[in-house]
Amino acid sequence: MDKSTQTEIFFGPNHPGVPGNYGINYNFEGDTVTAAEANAGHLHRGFEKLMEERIWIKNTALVPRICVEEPDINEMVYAMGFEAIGEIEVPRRADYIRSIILELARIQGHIFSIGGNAAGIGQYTIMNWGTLTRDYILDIFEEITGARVYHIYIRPGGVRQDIEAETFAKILDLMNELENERFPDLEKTLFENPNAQKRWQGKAVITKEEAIEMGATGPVLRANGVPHDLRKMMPYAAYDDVEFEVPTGDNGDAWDRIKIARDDMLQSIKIIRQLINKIPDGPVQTDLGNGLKYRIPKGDAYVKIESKRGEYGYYMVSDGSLKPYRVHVRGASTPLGLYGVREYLPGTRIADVPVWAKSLGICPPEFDR
Amino acid sequence: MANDKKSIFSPVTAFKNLVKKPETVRYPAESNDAAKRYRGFHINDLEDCIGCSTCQEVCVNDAISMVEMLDVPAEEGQRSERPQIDYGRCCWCGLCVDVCTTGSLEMSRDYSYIEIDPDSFIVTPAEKDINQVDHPLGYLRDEHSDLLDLKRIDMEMLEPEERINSFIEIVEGFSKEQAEKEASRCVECEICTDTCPASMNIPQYIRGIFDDDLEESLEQIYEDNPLPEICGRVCTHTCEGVCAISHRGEAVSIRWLKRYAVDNVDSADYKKVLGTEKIEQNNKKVAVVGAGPAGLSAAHYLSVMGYQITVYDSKEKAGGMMRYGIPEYRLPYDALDKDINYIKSLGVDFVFNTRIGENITLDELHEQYDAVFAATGLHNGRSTRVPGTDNNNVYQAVNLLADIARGKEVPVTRNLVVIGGGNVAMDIARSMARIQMDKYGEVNITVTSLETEDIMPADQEEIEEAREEGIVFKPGRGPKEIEVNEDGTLAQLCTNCCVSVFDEEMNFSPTFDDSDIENYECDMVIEAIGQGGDNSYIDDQFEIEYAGPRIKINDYSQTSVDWLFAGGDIALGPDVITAIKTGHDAAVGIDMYLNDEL
Amino acid sequence: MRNEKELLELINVHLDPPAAEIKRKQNVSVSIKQENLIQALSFLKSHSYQHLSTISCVDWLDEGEFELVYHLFSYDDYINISLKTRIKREPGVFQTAKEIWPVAEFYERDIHEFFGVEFKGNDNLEEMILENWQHLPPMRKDFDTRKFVNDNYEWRDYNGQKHTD
Amino acid sequence: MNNNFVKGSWQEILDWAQNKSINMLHYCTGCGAIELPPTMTSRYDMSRFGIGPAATPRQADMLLVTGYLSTKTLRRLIYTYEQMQAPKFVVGFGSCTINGGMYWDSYNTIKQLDKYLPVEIYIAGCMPRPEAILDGLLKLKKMINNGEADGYKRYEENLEFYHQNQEAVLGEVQRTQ
Repeated sequence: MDKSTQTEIFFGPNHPGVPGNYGINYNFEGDTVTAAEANAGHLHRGFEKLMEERIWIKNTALVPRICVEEPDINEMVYAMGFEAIGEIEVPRRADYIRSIILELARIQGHIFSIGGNAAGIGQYTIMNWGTLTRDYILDIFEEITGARVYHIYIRPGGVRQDIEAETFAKILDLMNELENERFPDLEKTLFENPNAQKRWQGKAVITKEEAIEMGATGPVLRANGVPHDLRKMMPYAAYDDVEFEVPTGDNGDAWDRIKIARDDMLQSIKIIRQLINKIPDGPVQTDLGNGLKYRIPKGDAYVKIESKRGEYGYYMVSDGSLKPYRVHVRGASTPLGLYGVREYLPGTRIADVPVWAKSLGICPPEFDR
Repeated sequence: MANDKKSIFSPVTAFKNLVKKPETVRYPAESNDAAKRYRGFHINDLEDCIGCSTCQEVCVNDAISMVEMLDVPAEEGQRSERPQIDYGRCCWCGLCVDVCTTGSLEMSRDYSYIEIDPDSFIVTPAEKDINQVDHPLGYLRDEHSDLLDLKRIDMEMLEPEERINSFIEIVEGFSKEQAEKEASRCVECEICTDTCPASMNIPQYIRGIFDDDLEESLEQIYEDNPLPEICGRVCTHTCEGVCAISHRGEAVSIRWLKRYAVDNVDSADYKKVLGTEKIEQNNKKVAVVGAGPAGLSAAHYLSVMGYQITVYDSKEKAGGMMRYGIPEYRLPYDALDKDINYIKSLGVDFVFNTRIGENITLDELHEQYDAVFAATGLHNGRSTRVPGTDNNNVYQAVNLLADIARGKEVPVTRNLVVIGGGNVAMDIARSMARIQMDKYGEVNITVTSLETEDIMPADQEEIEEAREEGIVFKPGRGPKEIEVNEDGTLAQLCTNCCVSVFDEEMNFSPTFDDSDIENYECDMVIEAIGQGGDNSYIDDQFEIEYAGPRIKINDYSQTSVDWLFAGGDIALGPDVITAIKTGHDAAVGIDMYLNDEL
Repeated sequence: MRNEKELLELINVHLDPPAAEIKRKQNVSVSIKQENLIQALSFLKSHSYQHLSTISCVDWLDEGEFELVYHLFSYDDYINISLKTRIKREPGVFQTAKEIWPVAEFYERDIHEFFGVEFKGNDNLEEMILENWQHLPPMRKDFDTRKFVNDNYEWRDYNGQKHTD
Repeated sequence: MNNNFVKGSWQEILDWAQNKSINMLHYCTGCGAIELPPTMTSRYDMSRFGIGPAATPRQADMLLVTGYLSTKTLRRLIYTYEQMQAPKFVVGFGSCTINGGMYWDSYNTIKQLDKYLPVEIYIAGCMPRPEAILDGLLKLKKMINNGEADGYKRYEENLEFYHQNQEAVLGEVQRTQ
């Protein structure tokens, strides 16, 4: 190939268009990407090593940091792994509260990434709205857990503290507000906006076969009409007690994925309402004894849940001591962020690279770890 | 795609926000307070905090370190250290608040601290947080988030109606599961170690139980205590009184855990575990007078050091008060013998039925041995000396207890009164109750004491158990006279109300109110108001210094006579563990003395 | 739509695993001799286990072995298989699975970086996450991160205010 | 502000102008970046104070180090910082920049930012709330106005020191300054 027409650029890590501290080095010819390579690792902190150094309870404070966009899923997977190895029963009320937290986290994650996606195509109003709406959910989180972003709320054996009735009321009010005021505005300004549709339709297509081949899940897979959702396939927490549909698309393109994000949020609102209506009374934490001496038998477990970006899993190994022997994090966007970039970014036009990266929900900290 | 609604005008709806009230929080003009559970900067009540350093233990980021604070006085069960928090490490997880043993550490809702100098991000939180301003309380621990295990494992005990029929041990001991669960409650703060008279490695041996490594536990225990079977049953356990967990919950059952550890190591393995199979002898001889806890302790540590030990005792078996004072239902003889036999097996010689001063004088011992350790204890019961005590139906508790221990038939009547409020009074009352039950099928015993129940010296659980066994308590009564019938049998004990036991200087000088008289019918009275010792075997031959009623000793249990060491009740009271300590000190002291280091 | 039992039968018949058990509902754990593993992967993939979640590596220092765990999932059975095999820690060489799952290339690259395991047939194993890493692969059990930090960084002592013990 | 004009030194006028318009480099080095969008956008709207994002180092005055720095990012950050035009200000976000924070025993993150770059102010938190961030930025504005924010000068004066520390963890570093 004629090198003179080739240009190589370093897209990120310091660039508004990339999702977080992450880079893509790509060559392009004209304005079409010809080859691309992920430039990851800027957020590597060695979590898996640090977790081997800390006793079980301490890691509950560590895990949320793995993915800042959606910290609660980490707390949940960690707790699930601990309970799976230790064969610990969780009170039903705790299961419900966990689901509520996870769905709130899903909404704030989706609305945030819709804002980010919109910013990627220059729709800054939407980014402002998205971030603002997310902030109201963070207020709810702050009231429940005592922190805006890193909640350290879901714990092995249950959750840290109970939720008061008035907080439930607040959540329901917020859900109504979202459904009746904010989402309709969003609908009109973004989803009915021909400009936005043009920028997203038919862009960054990942077919069903490609998605399954590389292990991409969540919206990426569902945008191809397959309703694969771990909340249905392997129910955890209280998801077997609630009714909801799994939104899908037909074309596997950015547009479908963003619509899935929108519909997901509506489903989450539905789920939260059901959960709050029929949440049982009772304790929210099983007694695991002295927190400094948590100990579970030898064993291992691969646990996974449906994050907003798809399958989020931990492989946890216990050697029966006070610390985990090994924890391996499987981030939802790992295959896309590392393998997908090389395989499926080429052919995209430069202007669409941010669309590609953001609509696929690439979240670097979860594969940098 | 066709099905997607689209209109070039729909985004125009955004303009309606022009007339809406802006949602911006005009910080700092209008401030937006943090939520009520917000995890802000730490505050710490320096009065309540005991410096147990559990927060340091749980801190994820090693952000907490304990700093010496000399202005806070360290009382019993406290350290003069307080947590210092490094906000260059802290991640505001609040685990320290969840685990705080006293609940002194809390978080405020203050979240904003800006500084140019990075070295200012460290603070020792007090009533005010790092900004030195008052803020509403933020995150607080509740029963769900609490990380401590506050509930102790209940010890299985015989039911009163069952135990009253025999001298079988009441406490049944932990199972493996119970012991490991109970051991897991320990936070390893070592405040108990600071308080234990023998400063035993308590967290270490509890950790051994938690890890199911009882041999480790045994080693740790024998570091400072060669009579664990005994202490595991009858120790006064001051450690449990100061246990960090006891501030918000029930103390760890340290005594029962020790008992579990030693009960479950086979005495045959002791020498292997403790590495005493082969002891280097140094051909020096030491005499120990008195085979009580102090004597046995000294004998053990000395013989481990390689000395040749001979223990003299006036009774026919070893154990002293532990055998002849403590009833079998509290301390079974096989438990006692397990400890003693191990000490015997180290090559310690015992000479029984030999009273120093009568059969052999201290001087002769001095000639035959390089050093002498005297721990003869207090064996002579004191009398109230009220009218009627000379009657032959009035007995001394210590003598009766010794006879019971010897298996002798002891006199018992249907209706008897015990005078005294200490553990000896409980022991004799409960022993006699068992004998009464055996003989007459019913318990009819009254215990009177000068002290009202709140200041009675006896252990609270002893009093409760005695009550369960049908013993009646008449606290706050002073014996006035024992009225005797013509035929020499007892009629009744006449008591008056004891107004106060101690005077301002806390010296013993009871005052009575004769307007308030109560009489208790009885045909037998037992006095259990304390014992005295007989040190004539020393005093006859040597000028020895006394500190009050007790012999004066230094940190190495050495008396004013350099080759004579003393311990146990004659030197330092009042309990077994203290006696063991004096014995241990004496062993160290004698070793130094014989190597000319003391 | 198989259930866990039927799946175990299928595996026992075709792959003769040394050990295979149902861990929990919808979770099956299978140990495979390393020489059979690649073939086992392709067999399972052809039996609807098309989704490779990830490849985990565990360093069993005392046994002197690395354990490689391939997490597979079937969109027909809704069952998760953890396919385990053990290789010697030294020299720590194994076959690549990228012919079966191209994405495995990157999981292997990650494992190579953090454990130093070589994957024959995978030529793309250069540094991905770390940069100019000169020491033992950090996730190995014999790499002590606290010692490393003590040697290479220093912590603030706040002009002697910080009390370390 | 007016008294600035009265005193009337040219530098003071520059400082005053500087503190009215600060361009923040849009570089999310760590988790703390997640609290920047709320600070920048409608809820807390930091453009009220004349602070806004800038896309490239050359246009930026302010570099926010939002939490931990892996050595790999540190290299990028140094390049970025050295590309920025003076006057330039570095703000340290949260525990990680002060003493390692959450990652105090991580083999891949630096522990004390001020050994590698000159830091004007630190904001406590993990991560700091938007309110705290605003407090920090307001304080920075005041410092700039008073001419106290002189990190870039310190960097030039102690170039030796900073370069040594940087090379100690990174090995060879390309220099533009």
